[in-house]
Amino acid sequence: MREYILRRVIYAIFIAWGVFTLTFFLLRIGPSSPADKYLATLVAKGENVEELIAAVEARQGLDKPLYIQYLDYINSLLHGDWGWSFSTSMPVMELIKIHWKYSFQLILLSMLFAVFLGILIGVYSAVKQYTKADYIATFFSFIGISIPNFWLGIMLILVFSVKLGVFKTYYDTSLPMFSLANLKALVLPVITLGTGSMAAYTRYVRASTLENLRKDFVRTARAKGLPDRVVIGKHVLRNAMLPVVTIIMFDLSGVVFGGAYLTEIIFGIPGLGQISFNAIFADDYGVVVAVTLIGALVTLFFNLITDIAYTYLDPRIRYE
Amino acid sequence: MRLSRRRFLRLCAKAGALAMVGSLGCLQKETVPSTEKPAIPQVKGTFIEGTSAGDAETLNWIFAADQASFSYVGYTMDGLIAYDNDLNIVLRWLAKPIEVSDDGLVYTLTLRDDLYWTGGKQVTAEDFVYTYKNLMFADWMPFNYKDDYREDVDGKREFVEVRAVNKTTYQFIRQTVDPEFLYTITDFWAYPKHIVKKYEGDLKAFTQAEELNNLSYTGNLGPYRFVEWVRNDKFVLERNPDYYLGKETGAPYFEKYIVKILGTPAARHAALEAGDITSTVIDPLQVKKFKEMEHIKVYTNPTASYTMLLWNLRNNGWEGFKNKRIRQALAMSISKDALIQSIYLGFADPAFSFIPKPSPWYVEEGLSMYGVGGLYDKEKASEILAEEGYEQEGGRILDKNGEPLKLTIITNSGNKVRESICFLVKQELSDIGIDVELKFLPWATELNQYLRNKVPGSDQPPAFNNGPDAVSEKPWDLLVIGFSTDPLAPSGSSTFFSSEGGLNIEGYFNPEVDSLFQKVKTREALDEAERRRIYGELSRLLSEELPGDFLAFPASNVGFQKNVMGIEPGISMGYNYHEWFFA
Amino acid sequence: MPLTLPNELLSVRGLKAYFYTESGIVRAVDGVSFTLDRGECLCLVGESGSGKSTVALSILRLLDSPPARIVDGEILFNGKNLLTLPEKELLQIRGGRIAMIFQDPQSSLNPVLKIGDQIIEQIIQHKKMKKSEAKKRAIELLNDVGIPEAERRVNEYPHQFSGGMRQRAMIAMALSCGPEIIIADEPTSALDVTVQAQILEIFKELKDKGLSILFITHDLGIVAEIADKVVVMYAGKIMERGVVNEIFDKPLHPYTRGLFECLPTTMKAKKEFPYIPGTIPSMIDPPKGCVFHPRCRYKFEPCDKDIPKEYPVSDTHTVACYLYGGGK
Amino acid sequence: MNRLVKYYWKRTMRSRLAAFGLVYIIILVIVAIFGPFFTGDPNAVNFAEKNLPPVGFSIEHSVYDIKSGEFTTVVVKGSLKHPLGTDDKGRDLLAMLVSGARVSLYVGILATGLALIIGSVIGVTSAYFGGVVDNALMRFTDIMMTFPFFLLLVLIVFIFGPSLNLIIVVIGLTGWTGTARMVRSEALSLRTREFIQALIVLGSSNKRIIFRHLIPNVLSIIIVTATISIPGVILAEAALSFIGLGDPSVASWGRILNAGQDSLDTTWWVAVEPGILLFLTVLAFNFLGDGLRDAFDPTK
Repeated sequence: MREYILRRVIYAIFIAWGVFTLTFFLLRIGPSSPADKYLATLVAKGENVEELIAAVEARQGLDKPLYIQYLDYINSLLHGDWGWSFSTSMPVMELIKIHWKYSFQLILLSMLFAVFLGILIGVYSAVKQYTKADYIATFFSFIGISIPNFWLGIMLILVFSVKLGVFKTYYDTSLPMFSLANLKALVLPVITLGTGSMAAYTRYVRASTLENLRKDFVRTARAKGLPDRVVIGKHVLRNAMLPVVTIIMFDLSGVVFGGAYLTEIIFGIPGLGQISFNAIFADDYGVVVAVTLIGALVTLFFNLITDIAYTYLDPRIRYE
Repeated sequence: MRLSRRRFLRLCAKAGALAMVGSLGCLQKETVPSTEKPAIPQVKGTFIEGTSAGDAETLNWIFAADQASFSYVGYTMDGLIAYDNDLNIVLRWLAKPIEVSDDGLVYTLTLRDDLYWTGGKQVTAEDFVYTYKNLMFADWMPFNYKDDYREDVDGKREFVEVRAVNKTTYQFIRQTVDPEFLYTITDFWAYPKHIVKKYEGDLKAFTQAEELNNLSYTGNLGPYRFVEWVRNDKFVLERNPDYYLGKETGAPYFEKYIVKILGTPAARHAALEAGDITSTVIDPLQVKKFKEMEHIKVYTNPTASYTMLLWNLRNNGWEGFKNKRIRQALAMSISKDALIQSIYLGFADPAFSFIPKPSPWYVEEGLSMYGVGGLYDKEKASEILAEEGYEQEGGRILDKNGEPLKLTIITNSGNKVRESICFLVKQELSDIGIDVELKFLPWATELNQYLRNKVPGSDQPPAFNNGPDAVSEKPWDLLVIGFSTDPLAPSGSSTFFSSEGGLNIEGYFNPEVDSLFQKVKTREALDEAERRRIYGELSRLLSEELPGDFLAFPASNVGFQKNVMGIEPGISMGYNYHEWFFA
Repeated sequence: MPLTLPNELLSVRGLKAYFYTESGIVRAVDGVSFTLDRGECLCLVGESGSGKSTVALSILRLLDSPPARIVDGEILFNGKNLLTLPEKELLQIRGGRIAMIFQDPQSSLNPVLKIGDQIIEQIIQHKKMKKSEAKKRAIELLNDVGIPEAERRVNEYPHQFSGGMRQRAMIAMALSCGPEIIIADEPTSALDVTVQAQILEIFKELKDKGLSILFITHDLGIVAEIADKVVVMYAGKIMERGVVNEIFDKPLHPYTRGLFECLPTTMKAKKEFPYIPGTIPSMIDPPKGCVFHPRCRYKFEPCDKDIPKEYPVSDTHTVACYLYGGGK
Repeated sequence: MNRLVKYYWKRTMRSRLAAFGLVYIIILVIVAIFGPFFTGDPNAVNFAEKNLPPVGFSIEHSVYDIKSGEFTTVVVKGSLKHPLGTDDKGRDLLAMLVSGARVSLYVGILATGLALIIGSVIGVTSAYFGGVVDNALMRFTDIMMTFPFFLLLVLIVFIFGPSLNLIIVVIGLTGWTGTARMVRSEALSLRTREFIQALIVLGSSNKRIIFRHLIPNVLSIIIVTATISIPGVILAEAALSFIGLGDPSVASWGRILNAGQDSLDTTWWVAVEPGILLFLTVLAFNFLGDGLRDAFDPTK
């Protein structure tokens, strides 16, 4: 097992290097430069425009040959230096350190919301297959999957914040992380971000549960006199969760960099998603590379966790 | 609202040169109803200013180029002067008005003696002189506005001289006359010499210096003190109890001042309506709704930025533009009233030149007002076109080759107002038989492929004005773009319209215009009446010459919760914001 | 209160269990009655698809509903009708007083739970026992059914067990709460022949200890070894029943006889590979009259008209065939 | 073959939701193809008719007079000339939505098609050749899977400028990984089947085996994947438009929605109408996809 993990870690480093290299060159071959956004503002007397652009590029180290920049970058990364974010005026790592928690709490709560409700409704729907409750759950899960989450977010704000005044129209970062007020502030964002996933999980859990309900060991468990609660909660669910775990983990990276960003924009949550997309628009290369790299590492980490979790969830699986 | 309270009008003119600008001033003066009993200011509450214009880039202001950065710093440091709603100078850090020598070459500034940095060290003339000479003018420092402090001496660009006279007095000494230099020298703050000295020469250290990035040195220099800056979220300030202007009055009156960034205009409007923020800019379509709200007060202010329709006068534009009469014919076909009503919903003034109405240099007399009244006449326009050899055939104008004329209009994508203007221009020009194709381009693409130009075949680096023979990589005919002007120093617009102008994108070359712009920087122009005459002449000339079609000076609308007191609406609304308070 | 004889432990009466499918009603069990006495081993014999498993599942109400539904009949256990018993009481009987063993130990054990835990949870469900005690008991049980190193094995997962050991574990599980009846649904058919014998040995021992066993199988060899009584089913109906010797010595029903002819031991005597011609009929649309008549060598006039009753041949032996009664 | 199609058709249509989805999609496709011939030019601007509400609704139009500080207000009613109303430039929303349907379907189908082709080829090749080829292709797939998809999409579109075709290509080039893996595992299990073994022994060419035998056999997965990928792609394009990275020269539903979302409380229909269409279309594809999946699932 230890050897397996070691191998996976080495593999992850290889993948991360691939992602890093791809991002780095992607950014550099594009037509836009960090100086562009200054152009509008730099111009005073015509003849100095190019000189000033050169100054900006020199300040950001963009004047060196590409391969030197690349090697320098790798070198400083290896020394733990992630560089300076010129669009926010702070070290890249510190920027990420401050902002990851806003995304994290949003994603964590959304995932909890999605996983918990998804499993609950999915299992219920499967157990009550072909009943009215099942049809309703199925129908709503389709709606949940299909509704664009940015659209849902706007509608929620319009109804609950503006018209009904139940929630604030934006997320307040000054709330203590572990407080009821913070939880309340996250209700709408969590629903916005979590609904799609929740609905998707409902579908998967339902299908998986249905499949497992037909299995022989479920009959055995019933024959043992176990109440339905135990039969479904323990025997069916544990087996039904196996394929779902992969899907949830796979979904996670999509949520982090797709849904979470849109949700953060709509609700004004200064999470990593918003930071990274603003960095893209501001040509803040250091942040873009760092976020992509970290995103890749997190994905790889979750993949590893998933695989390890499997050995606990499913004792039949062993890695050498 | 941003920047308006301070002397960054000029900076702003640059900041907004190509980008879009916030709000600056006011066309029509509203008076605060005096029937209400004036309330007594008390220190209380948190003022939350909502914006969706984007976050600042740095508080280490010497590197700043964006409005938000200057605005953020401005809350903690007043600067030398401010302007009131009549654009008169209001002293802030200065103890008395700036003295200009009779020959217009020496500018003397005297600081108050009760200004100090955090820690109690007095702010001295030496701090300013050091900031200029050792930082801004230094080779190692990529200060973006260096050229504002240079002058042409014997064909070379040289920095002006700065020197300290005594503890509170310092001087700028020029070798050439530039009456508007007056408005440049009050643009910036200073760094405390005793802190920044150790970073001198080390760009990386200066960039990353903690005390410069968290404004911990601002002492009693501004109404608020820096507390926290959560990127892309909020900039938090607290009341500065030591504020030098508050010694007698107790100002400022807000416990906290927060700039809150809201991702979208929709979120901004919703937050104001729900009372989650104190003030924000309101889009034209929403103004009526907000004006009707009980708890909201909306102020309508003008701006000094204007939208222009440029014709490509360079060799890869339609050759017809080189003919002034055709330019006039086109301008006659585009109704400024329709534009203002349809797109700005009335919240704009028609523009005929680069000087806005509130400017002291504004002259209305003799302006050619194309696009309104009698000079909005499509039939006449068609006649002129026909006279100049562009006949209509089957409702379409034919170009020199006998093909139906098709012009390409470009603008940067994402700016909804400019996109709408493109559509309107298309609609208007189709009435006189000109077909227009729309192209909305990302900013970088527009800049690099359409705006920057060079002489074909040469190895010039592309720039915005590489002379009359230069053309852009890709052809265009019409361009909708926002320009900004400094109502106090309109000569800055020479960058757009003079032969040597660095932003003369359109390729307009007129010696008469060049000489008028040069006249502003002469000894004669020290006389204000003379300067007004020159500007009047310039305005008239450009309104008739039409290097581009000046379209409109948009107004901006700012909404406040009704309990904010002390607001003086006008061109510089917010110049006295330290006196605002909650009822 | 229905009448029950003192020795009668389980009595199935007129059981009808149908599957309601899209293509129609499958009459999987159509009027089956039999009794299981204390200490007795009753074998339910028939081809696959004859409805034997459905009978077994009906007893503990384990049929999936929908699509299955028990439409008629009663199942009396110690005089109580299991079919109408409240859920709570039923749970106590399932696994507690009546235990069940299934055909395929591979799929009948939960793959993600330890063998021990699967036994323990049943013990805890029925007996007031601490987990540690229950575990001890589980180890004992595993020992009893012949699993070596039970201490260690108790913590293993099903996939780590061989087929035979899994079935032993299933048996241990069934025995864990001291049931009165064990229902074994083809417990050996998924196993190797050598293992089959071992498992069968265990069943014999259980029988000797006085447990009542309802043993479902299609293997007449096993029946010979273990059964006290035999009930032969075909297409959801009982064809013949009797004490084991009677059936083996004198199989009367043409179907039973067919089954015997297919036995490997009897096969040797003949040259050709024996089989019962035709296939088991559709239970959606069963043949009129005797369900076996389309495949019957002896069918005559009344066979395709009316359903034959069970005609007694002796006190303990009955046959549902017009050859042995029904007039004419 | 025909019978097989019939069989799956029957199985798919067993689900009423799938049938609804199919009918909706067919109508949408017909509207997208032929609609623009009836609805007129979606780019025809007419500022005199801007911000007209849909039929049955009315709205106040106000214009400010900067000299007097007063509003001039008129009540405007929706008319049959523009049954779904107009936008702030007076463009007919019905025409825009119809041409937007074309765009959305174009993006959805093309990008999905591209992703499926790449994914299938890689998956089948990987499974068929095994060994080094398999290893290399799957490692590459891993790198692509690890890339934060939406971030990459935004990055590329921002760097190279938002054009519809670029968006399609980028989605296609990045969205194939899931398909590749699924196809690979399906093909792996097919490869071991007798008829493929037989073909190998008989000396059929690799190309022939892959294209004539393996791919048709994994077609069912591909069909299902396509149906459930299309709405994802349509949503991705809408999300890009939402953050201002849609192709500015094309009025996709996402672009219309983006243009209207700032004025939801006044000219609500501009954002609501494309939102509903977007939602219904995605829903229809999901219904159909689910029905197809069930139909192809042999255990059902």
